Amino acid sequence: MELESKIEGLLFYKGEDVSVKKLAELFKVSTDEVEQALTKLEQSLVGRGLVLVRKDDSVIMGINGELGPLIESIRKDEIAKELSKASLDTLSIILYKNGISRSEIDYIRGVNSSFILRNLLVRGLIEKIIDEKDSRRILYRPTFETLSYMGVTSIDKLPNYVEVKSQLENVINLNQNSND
Amino acid sequence: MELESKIEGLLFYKGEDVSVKKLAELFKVSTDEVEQALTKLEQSLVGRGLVLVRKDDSVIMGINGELGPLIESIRKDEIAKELSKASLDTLSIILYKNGISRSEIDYIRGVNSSFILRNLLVRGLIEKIIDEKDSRRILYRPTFETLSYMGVTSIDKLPNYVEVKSQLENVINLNQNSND
Amino acid sequence: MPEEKTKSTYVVKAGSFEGPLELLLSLIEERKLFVNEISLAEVTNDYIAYVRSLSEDDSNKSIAGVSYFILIAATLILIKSKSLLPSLNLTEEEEGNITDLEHRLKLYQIIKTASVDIQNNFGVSIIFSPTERTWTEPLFSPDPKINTTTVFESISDVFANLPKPVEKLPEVEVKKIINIDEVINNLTDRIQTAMNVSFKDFSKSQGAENEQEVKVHVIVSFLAMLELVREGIIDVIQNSDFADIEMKKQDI
Repeated sequence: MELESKIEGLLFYKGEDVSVKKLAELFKVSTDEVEQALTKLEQSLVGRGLVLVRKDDSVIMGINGELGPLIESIRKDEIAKELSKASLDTLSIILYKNGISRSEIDYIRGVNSSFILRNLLVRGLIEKIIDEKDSRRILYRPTFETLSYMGVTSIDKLPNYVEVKSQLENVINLNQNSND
Repeated sequence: MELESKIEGLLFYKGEDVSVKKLAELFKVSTDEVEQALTKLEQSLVGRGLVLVRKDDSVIMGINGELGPLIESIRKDEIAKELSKASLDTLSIILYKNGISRSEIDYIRGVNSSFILRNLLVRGLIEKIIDEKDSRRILYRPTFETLSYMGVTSIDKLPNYVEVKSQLENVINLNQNSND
Repeated sequence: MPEEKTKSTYVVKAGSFEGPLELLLSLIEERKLFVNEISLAEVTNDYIAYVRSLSEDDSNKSIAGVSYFILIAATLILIKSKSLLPSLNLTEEEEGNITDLEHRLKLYQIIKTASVDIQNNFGVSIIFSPTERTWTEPLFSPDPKINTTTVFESISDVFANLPKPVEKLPEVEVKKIINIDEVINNLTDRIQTAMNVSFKDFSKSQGAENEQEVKVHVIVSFLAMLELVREGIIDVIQNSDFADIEMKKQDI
């Protein structure tokens, strides 16, 4: 059996996200080989009922978003879809600036965001990570759950992702230059 | 999306056997059409990580038998692993509250707990029950084995049971009130 | 959710804004302007009117909520002063605050525009993953860590990590700090009795009790002063850079 098929089976079993590193360990191959296999798997799933969702260095198997409404209709529990204005602002900032501290979020929003952040954490829409550059700093980033809700298989598939990202970077760079 | 892909997605979601009749109803097609789609799906899965298993008039999606040994070893790893602090915290909440929903656990912990709950379920430390007051709500409670393992004959023998329980209930009520 | 509670503190008749930047942005976008100093100066009066309605509204009990608006108002006032009083020299820090506000507003505008797409797509075609599904029958696999002592320790940790309820200042105090009209009235009275009154003395005289309060006082007093300048009641004289601003009753 090809590596991509083995990965497919494993992701199916796990039902949760698995890191590329972990996959390499499990199948005793290099991370490059895993990456290649994931690309092949992604291609073979085009037009099918399953999709591969990728975020950071992890991957999870999900059900094609086209089936979302059908699955919702057969689920027993209600899905919370409403986002308050504050939650929407904060979530958008975190989505487009994947990995951002609370003070940076407060800076952009002009208000304290701790309540909203806790709320988004509880809903599983964001998660905390430790800043690699400064272990005392906590950063927030979107979860697989958020990508799922947005119906995209990776962050860069968010609407106008590239444009928004470059707009943000332009403004940030402009400000840095004027501060010099 | 083709019918066979829709069925694939649905079976992946369900993770249990679904009857041909039920599939026909869900997708608003005839059972003949479902049968044809299933045949196509079977063919497209040849050599892949997933297989379609048919029994009587039902069908279920499973993992290719070739991956059996691998899955078994992963499962062993999963259950032999040391319990994380987050898991122990979650277990303690479930022990003291004995019958608590996921959203309540999430609220108390301030983070989303789905993966942790899955792990506790796999390890047989907790189990799901249906809320008697609301059949659409799923509650978690400790298994009988967990209690005997801890050497407590009943939940109220846990240290400071009465205080902890009422404190937990206060927190949960606080959350409910603020939702009103 | 606590979220809803914080939100309600900003709600006023004019519509609800999550924070000062959202309010500013909507004032600028209403006029179809770009984010820059000129447009910020233009919306300052409306912004102040909103902040005033915030402080008058009895349902606004959260000093923290209102103070966010007032802090941004301070920078806005600086921008407005620059356009009203060309002789007014701003410190480097103040100039910095102005570019900073512009910068924040531009970032927020990008996010706000992008968030429309997020809103429209959220939950429409969800990619489900059966996260809570377990494939095989559970196999009881305890960990030696599970015992009555550790479980009690864990639950105590859980309680310790619960969010602390937000401390609220007594209502009386909130009113004392935030009533901008009262400040304007006081100012007018003092102008009428004395020909010259120092801005520094004036903002001090309002009986602030701590540093945060002083800051809010200075801002509110400054707002009030500018309001009077705008209405042509007083003249403002600043003798040199960083010097205290003198206020004088205008001869009518």
